[in-house]
Amino acid sequence: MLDLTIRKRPETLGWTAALIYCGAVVMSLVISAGMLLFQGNSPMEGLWLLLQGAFGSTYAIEDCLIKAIPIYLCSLGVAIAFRLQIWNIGAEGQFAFGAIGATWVAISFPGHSAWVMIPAMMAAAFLFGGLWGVIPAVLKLKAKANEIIVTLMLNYIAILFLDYLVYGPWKSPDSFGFPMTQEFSAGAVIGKIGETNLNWGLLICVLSGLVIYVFFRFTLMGFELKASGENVRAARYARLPYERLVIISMLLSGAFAGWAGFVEASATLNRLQPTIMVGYGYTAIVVAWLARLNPFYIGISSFLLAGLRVGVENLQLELQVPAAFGEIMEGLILLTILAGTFFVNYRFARRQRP
Amino acid sequence: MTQPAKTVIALEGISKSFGTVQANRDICLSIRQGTVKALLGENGAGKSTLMSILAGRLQPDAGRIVVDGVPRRFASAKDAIDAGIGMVYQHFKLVESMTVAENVFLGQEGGRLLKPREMETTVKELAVSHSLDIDPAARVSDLSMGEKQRVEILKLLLRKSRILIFDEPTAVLTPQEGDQLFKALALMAEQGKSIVFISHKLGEVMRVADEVAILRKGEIIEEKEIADVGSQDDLARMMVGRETILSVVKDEVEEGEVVLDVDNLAGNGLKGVSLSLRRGEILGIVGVAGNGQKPLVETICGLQVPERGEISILGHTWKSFFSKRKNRETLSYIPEDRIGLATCPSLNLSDNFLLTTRKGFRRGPWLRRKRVENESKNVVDRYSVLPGLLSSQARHLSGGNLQKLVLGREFFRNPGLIVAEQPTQGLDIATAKAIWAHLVSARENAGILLVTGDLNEAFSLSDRVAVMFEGRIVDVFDVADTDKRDRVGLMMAGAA
Amino acid sequence: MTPDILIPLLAATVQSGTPILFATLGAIFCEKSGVLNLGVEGIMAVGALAGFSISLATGSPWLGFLAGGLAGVLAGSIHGLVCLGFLGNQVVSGLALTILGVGMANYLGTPLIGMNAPGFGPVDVPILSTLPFVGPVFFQHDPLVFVSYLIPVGMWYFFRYTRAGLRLRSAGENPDAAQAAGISSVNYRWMGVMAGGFFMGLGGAYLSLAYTHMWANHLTAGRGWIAVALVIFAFWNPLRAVAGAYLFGGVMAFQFRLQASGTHIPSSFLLMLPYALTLSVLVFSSWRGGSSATPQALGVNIEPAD
Amino acid sequence: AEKKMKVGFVYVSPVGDAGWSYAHDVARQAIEALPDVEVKYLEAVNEGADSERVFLNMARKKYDLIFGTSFGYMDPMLKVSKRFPKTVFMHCSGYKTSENMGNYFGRMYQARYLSGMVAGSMTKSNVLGYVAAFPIPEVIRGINAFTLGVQAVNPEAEVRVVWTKTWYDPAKEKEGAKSLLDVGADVIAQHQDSPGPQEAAQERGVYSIGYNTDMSSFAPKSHLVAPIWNWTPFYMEVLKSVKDGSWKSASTWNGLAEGVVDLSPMSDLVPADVQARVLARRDEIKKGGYVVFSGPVKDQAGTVRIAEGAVPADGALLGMDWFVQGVVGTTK
Ligand SMILES: Nc1ncnc2c1ncn2[C@@H]1O[C@H](COP(=O)(O)OP(=O)(O)OP(=O)(O)O)[C@@H](O)[C@H]1O
Ligand SMILES: [Mg+2]
Ligand SMILES: [Mg+2]
Repeated sequence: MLDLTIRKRPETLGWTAALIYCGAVVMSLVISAGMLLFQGNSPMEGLWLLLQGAFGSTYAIEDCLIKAIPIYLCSLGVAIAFRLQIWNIGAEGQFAFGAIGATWVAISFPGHSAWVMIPAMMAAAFLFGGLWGVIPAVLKLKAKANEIIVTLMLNYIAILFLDYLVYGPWKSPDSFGFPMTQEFSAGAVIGKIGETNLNWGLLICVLSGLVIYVFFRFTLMGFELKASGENVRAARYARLPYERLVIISMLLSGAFAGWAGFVEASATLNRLQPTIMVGYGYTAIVVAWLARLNPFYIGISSFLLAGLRVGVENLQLELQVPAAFGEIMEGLILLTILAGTFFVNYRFARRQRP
Repeated sequence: MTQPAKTVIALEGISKSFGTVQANRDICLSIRQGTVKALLGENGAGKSTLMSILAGRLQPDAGRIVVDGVPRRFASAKDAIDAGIGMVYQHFKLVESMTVAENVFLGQEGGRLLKPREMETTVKELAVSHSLDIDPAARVSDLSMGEKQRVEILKLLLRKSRILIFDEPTAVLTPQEGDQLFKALALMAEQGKSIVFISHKLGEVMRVADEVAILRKGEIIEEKEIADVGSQDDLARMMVGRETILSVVKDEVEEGEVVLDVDNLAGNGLKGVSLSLRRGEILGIVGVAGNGQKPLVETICGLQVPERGEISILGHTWKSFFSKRKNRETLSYIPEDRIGLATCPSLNLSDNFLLTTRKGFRRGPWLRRKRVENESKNVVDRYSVLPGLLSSQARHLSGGNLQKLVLGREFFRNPGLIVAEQPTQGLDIATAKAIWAHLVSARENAGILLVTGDLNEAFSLSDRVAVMFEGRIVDVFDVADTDKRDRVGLMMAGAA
Repeated sequence: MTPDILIPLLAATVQSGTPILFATLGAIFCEKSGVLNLGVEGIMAVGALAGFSISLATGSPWLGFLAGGLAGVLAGSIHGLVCLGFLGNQVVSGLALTILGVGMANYLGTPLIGMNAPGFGPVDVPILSTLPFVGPVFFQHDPLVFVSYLIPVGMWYFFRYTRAGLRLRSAGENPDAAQAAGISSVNYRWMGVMAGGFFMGLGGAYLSLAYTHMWANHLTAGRGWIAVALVIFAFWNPLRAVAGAYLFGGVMAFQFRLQASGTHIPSSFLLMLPYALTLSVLVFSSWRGGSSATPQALGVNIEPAD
Repeated sequence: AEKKMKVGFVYVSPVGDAGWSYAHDVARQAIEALPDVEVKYLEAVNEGADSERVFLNMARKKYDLIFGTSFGYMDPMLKVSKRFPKTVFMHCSGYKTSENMGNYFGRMYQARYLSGMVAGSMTKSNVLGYVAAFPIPEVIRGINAFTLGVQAVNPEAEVRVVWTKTWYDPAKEKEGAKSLLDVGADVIAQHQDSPGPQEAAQERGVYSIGYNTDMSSFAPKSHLVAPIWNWTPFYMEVLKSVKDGSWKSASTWNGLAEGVVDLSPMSDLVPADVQARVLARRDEIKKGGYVVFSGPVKDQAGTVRIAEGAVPADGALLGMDWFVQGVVGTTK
């Protein structure tokens, strides 16, 4: 009789891992294709439309990159907190506050050139998002309040506060009473890169990723953060400034999410309005985990996830399947990839029968 | 000896490997009724692995377990428990947030519904009848190590296990607790139970075991009746395969200025502790665990704030000493908990090396990676940390090698004050000797506070010995004072 | 406050706290076994759909309610399969389950929009409902509310006084120790995931069968997330969960009454109240100590012993 | 044969929601039945960046006519319209237009006014409840019109408002309705996409006014009437004009007269004389004989906002952000 045991793989896999993940994705695509077939659509056509919509043209790739920008920044942020084992579920709220900060600068000091406005808005978004992230850190350190619930609740509060601003004091006089701030002046809008549809937010992503890589690899504080995340007791033993590290990592975490809010407000909406909140903060958590908190992988997984969402749109439009179909596909893909991770980390071994 | 006792368990051809490490290789071992069998071997020899296989927690790659002449296969611990095998693991398997009674009954609850009252009475009765004092309603997290071990033993007693395995049971016990345990073991053996006993302390083995089996690199290299073993030295020789001497060579060192002065320290379980330590001196602190050693060490090392009293370290007050990183680097703390406190298990060796040491490794905010790597390589080589691959995670090191790494790291800074807590606990003879040698040579630049439960260690290393009892130091004496040395046991019990 | 304002307010508190209570209890049950479940929202959505459609098909709301629970078990099993079978990351699995569950419910539920399924209406508990104050507040609701009174107590009893409860807790605290004691921690985690899913599913079914009597896209509207938060608020204690759910529901009901009474406070701030108050109470009680109840192995998968 | 005309609809919520998007989709389905038209829709498209991408992609795919039915689509649509002059864009509920982008809306407030008359006639407590989604002009205007309708038949009555800040959370909206019932309301009106408030009213045995579509099936014992949308005729007209090339960018704001908005059939619970009076007023409005916001109209503070005899311009109505006298609540 076959007697199988599960063994941890001693080595990390290279290409085989990629193959396993591809297999996992294929598996979920097969299930989705089955659903398409059930609805009377051609599954092959459906999958083709999806690919076409996501990566089939320069436009499509541009679209994916644009959508990936806020996801990437939020995800980079939460990954920093996760590194320190702080479960920051609050990127959504920090995103909102970043957008609020940037908007505050944009509408309070209109008319300056982009060279002044953009850095000032970035600084404000960094601060607002970052400080909103510091609140749960302080409550965790001073009152031992669990950060998951604090960040979750702060998300709701942040979004309602944003609502208050755009429905109240910041409502533009010429918006006919609709909840939105006035349009940003030209200097407060992040421009497009050349002839493309892409905005310079992409550059912010690339630079942020690099900075974080360098920070963790080559700076002392980066090292201390990593070490404290691995073992809090050891951090105390080694007298690493744990409390300061928690504050700094949440500040950075919130700041990156805040930048995502800034880019969305400035580059894509050109103003602040409640519809800026579409849940990137939650998506970011999934992306960060899938990428194992590594900035480079975060880039890849946010791009792919954006691609899925953009591609599904094409499929929906052409085959007229409901929007929920896209959610189902996304959920399935995530779950099969997770299950696939098992085969990356473990293998089955045969045991001699005693 | 009359007739040899009946064999209750026979391990036949057991092999087990973890990845590329072969932990057990074709091991045959039999355990007989009413006997105490000691299992000896260096760190990483495969003792725990073998016993975990017997206890059903691990599955062998090859070989079989024969219980009362019947081959059995243990798919899980439950099968082993049902076969009457119980094990007290090296690292206790207790649910910290539950009560003693809940832990004892876990897996053996009887009915579907629990009766907490009855459970507690049963545990109490069981404890009393085996003279293992414990409060059945206490939470395990509040217990001392010795008490936790009692809980583990009670688990086995409740299950009426016939074969009891103890993996380094005395490593965490004070001599008194150890004695108590040995009495209990003898009693159980008399009742016809079979006992397997893993230890690195050869004296203990000589005292309690009937038989001894020695493992080296996953194989049994020797099996003997204790009666046929001449002395501890013979045992040690069998174990490591070379000549070893149990005493430590200490050359004279000039005593220097006072590096640590504790004056009437109180609070956190301390009731007025005063001591002082000079450069070049080793001061041993002995006592039953839980008599204030922990708060004393943690306060001196800056993990707890002194409530009352004064501490001066290397000429600074406690407050000013710990407020500057530069000062702090002149203090080295070698904690008892190597994997949980002294290191980050999933960081690699050079990162762990960097954990407490900054000198020369930073330039502004930047880390000088190359330099860290070079220096940690040197230390790894000098302290013969094996395997010395810098990029491997600390969790993959065995306990002894981990301790050598910690020592190397801490001594790298040339500290002026060293606090070493149970530095050789759970280590095999060869490693322990190496550690001792490092400590002895480190005192040339430093004063060493050695907190240990091992009197032998305390007497062979220290210049003076302080005895702690109930948060006080009851006596400090020179090791040469043989009279006091004989009365240490009493002092530790508060009787002198 | 006069009784004629207070009594309806408290009654509304109980009503609006109930779906969250079911879900919170489910999440507690799951997390006590050591499995972090961020999929509550998705499981509730599936439960709500199953409850509604089965009630519609069979005409029996009780069958629907049960079906909601069973659908929750099914949805929870996906989480179990991924985390317990394939040792997948519990955070991602939960989030993915939320996406999948809500998507499924929306997808399959579209034809049900606008239909009326038999549901639950208020009934009075004999004698108890006639008690002054307590009667109208607690005993004049739909029968599922009365069911919800029993579950926390039952769960508390289960954890404390039953063998399975003890073992399930041990799987969440220290699965290795449990295994050494001959207990299959993985099996008890399965129990936690499935039974937890059952209660979350009931919470969903409560929404579609008792709280409203209709099917709608994304009927759960974030209540699953509130439940995730309230588990922590409750320090994993089913009895405290009641306090949490009612606090949240009560403040939500209260702020609506403030609005209805014509206050001039901006509605954004009023709508913040439930979140802000829950947060403050949590921070206060954590500060006073007592947050050490986290199951120690929560979120940590059981690795094969090798 | 002639090339098929491509028409696209973009909705902010799933169409199955029986509310706002559903009302538009009813018209889309009617268009779908026509020959030589290919019509597609995309649902649950977020306002902002996502909608911009969707409009872009539709335009790239050479759609001839695109309808976007949410206010937040306005700016993205405007941006895209400038890049794709050959595509006709129609935006619902906004105020911006371009060469090839028109906007349109319906004078729902007219029907709201009529429903207010029904509610005002049926109340006994003289307290009416209004469960409202977001304080945007469309909703505020509806509340005001409703209140004016109430006061037209019952000057004593007041309208109490709660904001849910949701379009679609039946449970929460129901809760909002209950709080209104607890302060004495005996008719519940609403501006949401769910019949949650209707249910709350029915459970307490009081009346309710629906919205979007005839909601009587959700609460047969409580539902009196609902102001409803009927987009089909207007959409057909736009389609025709685009097809024959006569389409011109414009702002269209149709009302009862054109049939874009209407009242659902009134329940038997409404007495015949009330029904007659309401229907008469409906005819008057249709014929232009009666204007809902005709002065004098005072705001909550008692200041006259619309002077005696004045008729406010559409622009003023479009940006309405104050409550008329008789409303209890805040527009913030
Ligand atoms: N779970 C595991 N995974 C990988 N390697 C392991 C595992 N458990 C033990 N090993 C390795 O197997 C070998 C034998 O380990 P074991 O714990 O049995 O040694 P030991 O004799 O009990 O040592 P010690 O005296 O230090 O307790 C060691 O090299 C150890 O690193
Ligand atoms: Mg061992
Ligand atoms: Mg790494």
